[in-house]
This record gives sequence, C-alpha cells and structure tokens, in this order.
Amino acid sequence: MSVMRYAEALRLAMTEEMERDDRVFICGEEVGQYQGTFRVTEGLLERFGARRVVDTPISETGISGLATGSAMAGLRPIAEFMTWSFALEAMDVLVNHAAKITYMSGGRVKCPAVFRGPAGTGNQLSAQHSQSLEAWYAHIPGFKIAMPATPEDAKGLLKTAIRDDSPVIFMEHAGLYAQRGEVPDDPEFTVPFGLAAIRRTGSDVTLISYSHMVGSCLKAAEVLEKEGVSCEVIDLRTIVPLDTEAITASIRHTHRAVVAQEEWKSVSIVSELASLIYELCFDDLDAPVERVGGPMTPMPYAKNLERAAIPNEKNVIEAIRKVLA
Amino acid sequence: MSVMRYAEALRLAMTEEMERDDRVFICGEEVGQYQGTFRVTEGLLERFGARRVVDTPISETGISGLATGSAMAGLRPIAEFMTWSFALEAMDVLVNHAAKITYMSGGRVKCPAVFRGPAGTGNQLSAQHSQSLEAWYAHIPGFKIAMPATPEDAKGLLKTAIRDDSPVIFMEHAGLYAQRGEVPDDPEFTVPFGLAAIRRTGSDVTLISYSHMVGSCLKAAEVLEKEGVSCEVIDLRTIVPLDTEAITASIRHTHRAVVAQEEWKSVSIVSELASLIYELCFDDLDAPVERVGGPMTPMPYAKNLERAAIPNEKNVIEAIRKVLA
Amino acid sequence: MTKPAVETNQKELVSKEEMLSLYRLMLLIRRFEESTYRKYREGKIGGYLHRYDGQEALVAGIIPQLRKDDYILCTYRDHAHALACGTDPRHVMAELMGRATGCAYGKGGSMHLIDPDNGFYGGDGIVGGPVPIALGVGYAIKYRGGDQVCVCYFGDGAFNQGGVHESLNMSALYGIPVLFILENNKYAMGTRVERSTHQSDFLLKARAYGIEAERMDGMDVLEIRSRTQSIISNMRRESKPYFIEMNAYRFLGHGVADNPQQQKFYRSESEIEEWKNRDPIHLLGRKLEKMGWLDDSEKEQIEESVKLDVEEAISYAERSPEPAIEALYEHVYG
Amino acid sequence: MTKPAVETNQKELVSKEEMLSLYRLMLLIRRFEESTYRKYREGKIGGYLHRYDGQEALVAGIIPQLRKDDYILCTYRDHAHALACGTDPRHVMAELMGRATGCAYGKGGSMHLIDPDNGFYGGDGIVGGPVPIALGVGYAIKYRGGDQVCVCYFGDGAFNQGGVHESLNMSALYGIPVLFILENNKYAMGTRVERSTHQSDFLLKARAYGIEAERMDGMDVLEIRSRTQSIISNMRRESKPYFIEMNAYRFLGHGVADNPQQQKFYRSESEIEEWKNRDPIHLLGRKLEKMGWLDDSEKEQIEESVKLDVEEAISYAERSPEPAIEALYEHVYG
Ligand SMILES: Cc1ncc(C[n+]2csc(CCOP(=O)(O)OP(=O)(O)O)c2C)c(N)n1
Ligand SMILES: Cc1ncc(C[n+]2csc(CCOP(=O)(O)OP(=O)(O)O)c2C)c(N)n1
Ligand SMILES: [Mg+2]
Ligand SMILES: [Mg+2]
Repeated sequence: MSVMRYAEALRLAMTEEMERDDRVFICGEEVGQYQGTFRVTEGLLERFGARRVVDTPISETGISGLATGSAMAGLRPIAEFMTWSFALEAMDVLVNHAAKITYMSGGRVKCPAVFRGPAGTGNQLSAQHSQSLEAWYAHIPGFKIAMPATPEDAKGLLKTAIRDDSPVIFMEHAGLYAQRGEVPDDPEFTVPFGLAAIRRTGSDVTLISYSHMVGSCLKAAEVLEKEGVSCEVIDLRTIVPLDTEAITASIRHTHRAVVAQEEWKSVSIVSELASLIYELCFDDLDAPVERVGGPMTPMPYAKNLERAAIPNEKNVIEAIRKVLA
Repeated sequence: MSVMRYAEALRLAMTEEMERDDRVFICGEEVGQYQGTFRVTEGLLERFGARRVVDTPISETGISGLATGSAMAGLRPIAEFMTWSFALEAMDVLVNHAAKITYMSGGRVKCPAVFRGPAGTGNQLSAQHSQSLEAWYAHIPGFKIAMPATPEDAKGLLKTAIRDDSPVIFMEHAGLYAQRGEVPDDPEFTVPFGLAAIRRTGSDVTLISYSHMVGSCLKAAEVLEKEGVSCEVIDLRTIVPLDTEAITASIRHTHRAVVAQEEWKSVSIVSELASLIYELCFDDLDAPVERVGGPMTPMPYAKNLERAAIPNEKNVIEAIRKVLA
Repeated sequence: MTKPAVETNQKELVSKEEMLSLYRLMLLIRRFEESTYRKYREGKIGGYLHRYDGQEALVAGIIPQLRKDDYILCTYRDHAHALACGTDPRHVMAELMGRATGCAYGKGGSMHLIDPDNGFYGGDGIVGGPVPIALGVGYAIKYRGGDQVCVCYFGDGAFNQGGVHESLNMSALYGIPVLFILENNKYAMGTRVERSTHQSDFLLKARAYGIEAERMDGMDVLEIRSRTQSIISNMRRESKPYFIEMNAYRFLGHGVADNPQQQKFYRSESEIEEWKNRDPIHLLGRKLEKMGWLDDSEKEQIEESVKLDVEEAISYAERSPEPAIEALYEHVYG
Repeated sequence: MTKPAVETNQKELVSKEEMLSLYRLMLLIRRFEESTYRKYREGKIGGYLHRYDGQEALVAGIIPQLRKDDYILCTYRDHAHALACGTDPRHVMAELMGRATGCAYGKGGSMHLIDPDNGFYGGDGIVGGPVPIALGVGYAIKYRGGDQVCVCYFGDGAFNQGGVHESLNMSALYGIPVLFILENNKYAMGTRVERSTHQSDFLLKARAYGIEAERMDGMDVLEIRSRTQSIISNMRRESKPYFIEMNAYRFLGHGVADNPQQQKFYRSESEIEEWKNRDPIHLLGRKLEKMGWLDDSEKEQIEESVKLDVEEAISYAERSPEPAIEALYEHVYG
C-alpha cells in the first residue's frame, strides 16, 4: 500500500497497464508535452514516448475516432477528454460507433477503448463546463461506466477498464483529483466492474451514490449518527454494470433508501435507481425512495448560486430525514 | 376540420406560421428542392423561396448553428434533422449553446428555435438510425420537448413550438407520418405545452405514454376491455413541460400505472415517470408501477430480432396484467 | 483507343488475367446490385438500400490489389466494397436478408456489412462516419510499425461533415497511412456538389491539410488500377495519407425511395444517359475486346458465371435461418 | 518609421482623436486584465480566467469602427471584446465577480460575458463554439436584408474543430456577412500551431471553402484598423464572408493555472520577450509620440484615467450584491 492522490492513482494504473501491454496508448489534448491539464498524465510522454502518449489537436471527434478505430484494429487506447463536457463534440463517434460496432458486427469487431477525463460540477466553471452526463451514457447499450470515488478505486477500476473488451466511459471527478488515500502497489490489483462497495454499514437507511457524492453521503451519515440514525452507504463504483444485489440486500435490511447524485435530477441515474428499487424491493420499502440530484437549471457562475445548485451533504441529510419521517 | 396525414399536418403548421410571421424559416438537408426526405416540407420551397426554405450541406453542427445563431439574433428558425439520430453530430450546439444561452446570458438573449425531424424505431433501419433520444434532451434543462401522437397534435404542437421563446426539441415519428386524422383548419389553433390528453378514460389502470406508443396503449386497452379491464390512456404530448397533474389525478382514481415508451428502458423517460409517480402518488398506488421500454441492446437489423426489440401492445398488455395481478 | 500512351503503360502493369478478373468483379457487383432491388420489392430485404451502379471501378481499381492484412472502410453504399474485399456473395446477400448466415449474423443489414477476416471493417450508416474510424485504424498500423494501408471511401456530401475535417487534419499531422477515396458521384441524395459548397475543387480542400491529392477518372478502372498502385506502395514505405478525388457518377437514385420520378427534382435524364455512355464495365469490356482478350462467347460465359454466383447467393440466403431470438441480447458488450 | 507608405495611408484614414481613443482602449483592456489576476488571487473571481494581454489590437483595430447594430462573437478570452464593444467596465468586472449587476447578472462569469445592447453576443466556453453561432447570426442579417456584419473571433486551436469547418463552408455557400478573425496567437494552451496541423497556413484553409482571406500583423492596430475598414464596407455591400488571420501572440499563459513555470513545458522566455518588444500598445504609443500627438504628460493622463476606470469597476463590483437565490431558477426558458 502507498498513500497517493486520486490523480496519481490514475496515472499509476495507466503506467502499469502500459508497461504490461504494449497495445495500450493514450491520446488527448495536452496529455503529453504539457503534462496533462490536471496532471493526470504527468511524466508519461517522457516515459513512453510520443508513439504511446499522443498529443492531439482540439478535435474531440478526431480523438474519439483515433481511439475507436485503433481499438477496432486491436489496440487498447485510452482517450482523455480534457473535460467530459467536450465529449459533446464527439457524440456520434461514441454512441453510433464505439458503443455499437460490436453489436452491429455480430461480435466480429470489438472496441476495447477507454474514454476518460474529469467530470462533475463545481469550481465556478459555469454552464458549459460544469456538468457530467453519465445518465446519457447509461441510457445507451454498449458502454460500461465507471465512476471511482477513492484513489484505490481510481487505480483498480481504471485497470479493469483498460483490460475490458468493451468501450468504457470512465468519469473522474475534478474535485477528487487531490484526494489522498491508500492504494495497493500490486500491479495485478484490479477492482471488478459491477461490484458495489459498502463504504459504511448501517441499519436504518441505505444511501446509494457514486463518485464525489459518496463523500457527501458519508458526511451525512456521520452527522446523523449523532442523532442515533444508522446509515448504510453504498458506493456503486460502476453504473453499468450495476450491482443490483448489493442494493437489494441492503434495502431488505434497512427498508429505506436515498439515492444521490450530483447531476441534474430528471431522467437521471437516480431516476433509474429509484424506479429499479421499487421494482425489486417494493414490499421491503417502508417509505418512498428519496432522490437527491441537482436542480433543473444550467450551472450558474455566481458562487452563491452555484453552491445552491450542487447537491451536498445537507441535501442528503434532508432526504434521510424525509424517508425516516 | 380536414382529414389529413400527420406529415401534412406538420406541413400545414409550418405553412401557416410562415405566412403569419416572416421571421420563421426552415433549414435542413433536402428540405427544399428534393421536397423533403419524408415529404414533410413538400412544396414549401416553391411557396416561400430559397431565403425561407434553406437546403443545407450534410453538416448537422452547421445546421444547428444556423438555427441557434439566427434565433439569438431574432429569427424563428425550424431546423430539420433528416432523422434525429444525426443530431448526435450537433450535440454541442444543441446542449451547450441552444439550451443554455438564455440562462448564461441572464435572459438577455433568447433562442426560439425548433429542432424537428423523425425519431423512433422501426423499418429495419438498424443500430445507427433506429433510436430516439428524448431521454437525453429531457435530462438537459432549457429544452422543451414535444412528441405528437396524432395529426391534430402534430399541427397544434408544432405551431406552439414555433411560437415558443425556448428551444424546442420536436420529435416526430416516422411510423406516424402516414397516419390520417382530423385536423382543425383554424390558423389560430394551437395545442398548449404541458397539457396531456386523455385518449381514453378508464378506472382500473392508467397507461402513460407519448408518440407512437400511444397507439400501442390504445390497442392494449381495447384488447383488455374484452376481459373487463378498464384502462385510462394518457398521451403526454410534451415531455417537458410534463403534465404531472393529469398523471396524479388519473392514478388517484385507478391506483395502478403502466408507463410505456419505445426507447431503451434504462435511465429513460419511463424511469423518470415511474420514480415521479412513486414520489407523488405513493399512498395511492396499489401495485408497483410497470415500465415498458426497449431492451438494452442496439437495434438489430433482422426482422425477427427487430420485432422483439421494439415494444408493442403485447408488452403493454403484459405490463397491465402484472400491475393487476 | 483514345489514350494509347496510358494504355501501353497499363498493359504493362495489368495482365490479361487481371483485367479479366476486374471485369468479372465489376460485373458481379452490377448483377448483384440489380438483384437487390428485386429482393427488396419482394420484401426480403428491408431498411435502406443504396446501390453502387456506375461506381464499380472505384472498388475494382483499388481493393483487389490490396493485401489481406490491409483495411477497408466505407459508407452505407457498401455492397460493392464487401464483394471486392472477397466477402462471399452468399454472406453478403444473407446479411441483406437479415439471416443468421449473414456476414454480420443478420444484425447489421445493408448499411453495416463487415468482414474483418477479409480486411473489410465495415460500411457505416453515418455520413462521414468511417473517416474518424479510419484515422484510428490507420494509427494502429503505424503504431505497430506495419506497412499496411487503410483505404477509406466516403462521399462528396460527406466532405461537409466536421469530423471528416478533423480526421484529415490529424492523419496528415501524424503521418497515418490512410488512402482517402472521395467517391465524388456528384450528388448527396438530391444535392449536387455545387449546392453544398462554394468551392468544389476537393483537391484544394485536402491539400489545405497538407495531404497530397489528385483526381482520377472514376470510370476507368485501369487508370485507377495503375495510378493507385504506385501511390499505395509509396504509402507502405512512407506512412502518410493520400487523397484521391474520383470523378464518378451514381447511375441510380440515392436509395430505393429515390426513384426516377423523384430524381427529376434534381437531375436530368440526359445527364444520366451521358454518364451511362461511359459505364465502367462497358469501357473495360471494349478495351478487352480491342485487345482481343474478350470475345462475345467469353463475355457470355462471364455473364453466366456471375449470374450463377448471384443466384446461388440468393438461394443460400433464402435457405438460411433467421437469427435465433437469443441473439438479440448477444454482442452488446465486447 | 519602418513602413512610411502605410503610415501615410493610415494617417489619412485614422485621425488623431481616433488614434488616441484606440490607444486608450488598448490600455484600458491591459490594465483591466491585469487587475483580474489580483482579484482572482483574492478569491473574488472564480472559475477559469483567460487574459488578452498582447492581443489588444485585434479588438481595438476592428470593433470600434463597427456600428451599434453589428454583431460580435468570440471565445472565452472575451474581456477585451466586451470592453471594445462598449460594455461598461463595471458590468464586466461585476460579472467576473459573479454579482447581480454583472452583464449576465452573475450567471455567466468570465467565459460568458455578453451584452446584446452593444452588439456583443457573447464569449463562449467551447473551443470553436462561436463559429456555428456566428453563421446563424450572419444568416439573420442576410435574411433581413440588412447591411450589418457579424465579426466572429476564434483561436488557432479552434480551427481543428469540425464545426468550424462546417460553418466556414456554409457561410461561403450562402454568402453570409461574417468577418472571421483568426486570433492566431501561436498556441492553443500548450500546443504550438505546428503541433496541431501539418499545414499551418490558415489562408489556404479558408480559401478551400471559397472564402477570401488575408493575413495581418496583429500587433499593429493601425494596419488592422485601416485594412479592415474597406473589407467591412465591402461586406456591407456584397454580403459574403471574409477571413483574416491575425499574426498575434499571447503574452501570458493560457489561463491562471498556466503560470510561467508551466509555460516552460512549451515555450521559451526569449520567445515571449521577442514578442513583447512588439507590444501593440507600445507600438501605437511610439507612433503617436513620433507624430507629436502624445507627450509624457498626456500619456500619464491617459494612464491615470484608465486606472480610475478600472478602480471604479472594481469598487462597483465589490459593492454590488450577489444574485438573489431565486435567480437560480430564472431564465431556464426563453
Ligand atoms: C450524419 C448524417 N447525416 C445525414 C444522413 C442521411 N444521409 C444518408 S446518405 C446521405 C447523402 C450522402 O451523400 P454522399 O456523401 O455524397 O454519398 P453518396 O450517397 O453519394 O454515396 C444523407 C444526407 C446520414 N446518414 N448521416
Ligand atoms: C471543445 C473544447 N475542447 C477543449 C476545450 C478546452 N480548451 C479551452 S481553451 C483551449 C485552447 C484553445 O486554443 P485557441 O483556439 O488557440 O485559443 P486561445 O486560447 O489561444 O485564445 C482548450 C483546449 C474547450 N473549451 N472546448
Ligand atoms: Mg455523393
Ligand atoms: Mg491560440
């Protein structure tokens, strides 16, 4: 085990996989000479050379094509979006090509590409930059989606993503890059997809989230512990595949659930989780599921408005109180 | 009243609005000289000239920019996507520009553009063409979304869309273009946004859907009527704004609900509807809400597989039987 | 003989056997395409259906000289490309009919033929779609240090897609061995080239990215064959992109729905007739005849053998089962 | 004087008053920009922050000669454009501080300044983003039969965005009066132009769409002023696009995070120094001095008055309230 930042854990995952497998390479804007906009790819150009760490023009469609096509031809590319917002420029390649080529070809061609980069809200980046669209990708069959909440998972999930034969949407959270934590040194350490982590056990209510929001759930759980409320906190780690067993097992036990995410609330991951929970646990539920999500407004710039627009532990606490009422 | 096809009703709406308001114009691929890929814009070039019926290159980003920018500058464009699948090429303009400019500018600039075209599945068009992503747009604040199920609504909703000061996602269904129905002649006839239509009243179960799926719900209702089951069928007509009152009023009465759509089931409109119904009607519900939606697979080409992949009245009937069980 | 110099030159490069096999390939494509409309009208083929009639030389002049480890990508107008790659006509027809024996097991259909074993990485339903993909495929070649090439076909209309521009730029920037073949058949559906761009010399567009570019007569399979030979062998040595604008023509409508009546909205019958006078199959046939390499009975023989292939493809496809329903859920993930 | 011919020519075109006002505007922009880093470090400005230092002539040479009913769009590097459009510096600073009195009521921030009353249709956080929008704005001009122009600024890095290509093509196709200003400041973040395209003559790229194009010295405000004057009046008469590549330089890092240490990864200090020797403000100042139109005390006076403007903008912004929380839910729809 070593203590390192989330961003370093990602770098370690890529370094190890690039050492292990010559087919793995990285491409994206400023990933090389500039050392990465968020330093995630720092030092990799020097280590692996320009063949395997490819600085690109500001051409998200081209970048996605580079990754998708090279994956179809047998490489294992990692394409970095400077932020996931810019993937909006590449939706056709992602959705109509990367996600579907395996199916359209009857499995004759695969697309083992990882698309990664920072997502999430915050930092007054305002409407065009501050958003993450995991709900979109989860609506599209063909993608797997990982959203790590800890440095350990950042490493373990990214390694699994690189080794997976499907296109993986890998969403990091800019607000987590500096977070420190223990990370296994073992180069064979991976975190399997579809296996949620119980971050805290509890008996009164199940809090289900992923990525940055897991921290808010844990904080909420701590606050409510003082009031004698025992919260179980589930970190989904991957949205697709989804660990429905972990969810149902917990709710069978707590009979109450709060589902929380940072993103827009309507037609979202929490919508799916809530309706799924009803379908799977209708008789176990003692109260309606509470959804925590962002308000249906673009992200405003002003600090006070932004604060009001990003769900935090207070919103989770409110939701818990509601399901317990 | 005149009897006409859905496609003709759309054309009538555009013709009337172009007569009424010189700021309204149409742009898109093959909308003019070719007379429209699906004949929706037939004759409009001859009637209104090339200034107001603009044939474009195959440049969906450019088309969307043409509409968004000209709307910001005071026109009222109608941009046609040859099919909604191709809007994947224009996601940045749609989501990061059209939907957000009003908010980002504090309301100083508006974007009264209509983006329209055929959506929906079917006709063996396979993975890249056969899809509609209303769930995506509904996740994004700033868009209004209309999806007419009848010729009358096609006319009335499109006229409302053109007159609206927000960007409107207007999804037609290729499978409905040839459907005939009565359409009011009155050039001031419009259908307001956010007002669902009760297509059939009933007391045992509420079926909620929109667009082509309304027909399947009506067929299911007819079949089950013979078994003594009384179905209420709600056609949402617009997804955003959503007529939650119509939904809750009906469920308060029937205590059971089936939500049905043609598109992928996960993280979708029916996910949102189901979780919303639980939130709004938890105590009124006698059974879990049933979701009908497409399987999580890209659309296959083979006739038999496609048939199995597109939800129809049989799936609705099954769902009804489940909520009644 | 109108261009004796070139002819001589080509004679050296293209043997009798090869010329005959190009003739046969083009004829196979033509007869195969003709049969698809019949099958469509019988309701055995569904979805969209785009024929390649008139453009046969664009694939015949290039694909047969490629190696099995080269890559080919193209648009939805892809039956010809599959056949030129050597995909069994039976598997192509079975795919068009949505059968389990189709080259994509019935999941792809007309627009999504694919056959990686023969280097064919697929048709693509999205205008401009194959171009970013080709960039990546080409990068894989370069990455592995191979001397293969990737040939990417796309249409004149596709040049107006932003992704095409990004990919052309990146292919030149990195020196990626993609041979871009612009199938300039003058129309994108009903839109004539001049109605989609103010400056319709595509060579200038390609050169703006620093890509070497030239134009060829898309009706003359021997010209294409001989001129591309050196281009391709150069690319194998130098790893860089190349761009060819093919001066071609689409004899039929864009797809099934674009029937002769519909075509009147955007082109004249006399224009079509003029181009048909330069039918690439007849052009090559006449050359072969003049050289004494093809007489009427040999022609008849080829015609017969092609006809048999097409009939066999149809009967194979019709005898083939639909995919099992479970296949619906297979191949969603890699 | 190095270029006397042009100077004389410019003297005729640009009056003393105008030259002084351009000088003042560029200085205001420079001082305003300098203050933003201070306020950022104080935590009063958040988000991303991109300064225009060194590029002032690109806006000063063009925007002041426009009419109030013309349109201007640009990138996230937009403070200068707003100020040149005549947006009150107080409302610009208030926007940067996220106040209710900001030009976007605090909702936009640095990257999304906007002021439609002064023809400024906004900064844009998306690289290449303003170009498709400008196409539409320009179409509205043509549609209404007006003689306005739309000026669209974008970066050298943005030229690699597909949407830019689609829009350039369509603007030429329809004859839309957009003046495209390529702010070629040599870098896109840390990527030098030659590392993002194999063929870096942007004029060839613009001309590939049939757009008339030329290059200008982006450090010489008078050259820009006089050469664009006739271009713009032509555009008003003829309704067609025009493209200018501005040879410019970004004195500072891309944004706040791109500090001098970071810049070492991609450019040398001596390169920066070389360009700073041609600082557009100093160039114009020296010209004014040589003409006897600006002495030290007058210079000092302008410096003082600009300083006051910036201080007043800051104090206004700091006194202004944050937006009301209800504003969060306002303006989602039109
Ligand atoms: C992104 C996208 N936009 C629109 C379409 C619809 N469409 C299919 S083919 C076609 C015309 C393409 O013309 P061209 O590129 O010249 O190829 P050709 O059909 O002539 O071979 C259009 C507009 C599409 N498939 N994809
Ligand atoms: C589509 C998109 N991709 C990436 C970014 C991140 N980004 C912001 S500015 C920038 C560099 C742009 O360079 P250039 O166009 O030359 O403009 P300059 O900053 O030099 O004025 C990048 C990569 C973005 N905002 N949008
Ligand atoms: Mg064409
Ligand atoms: Mg730049």
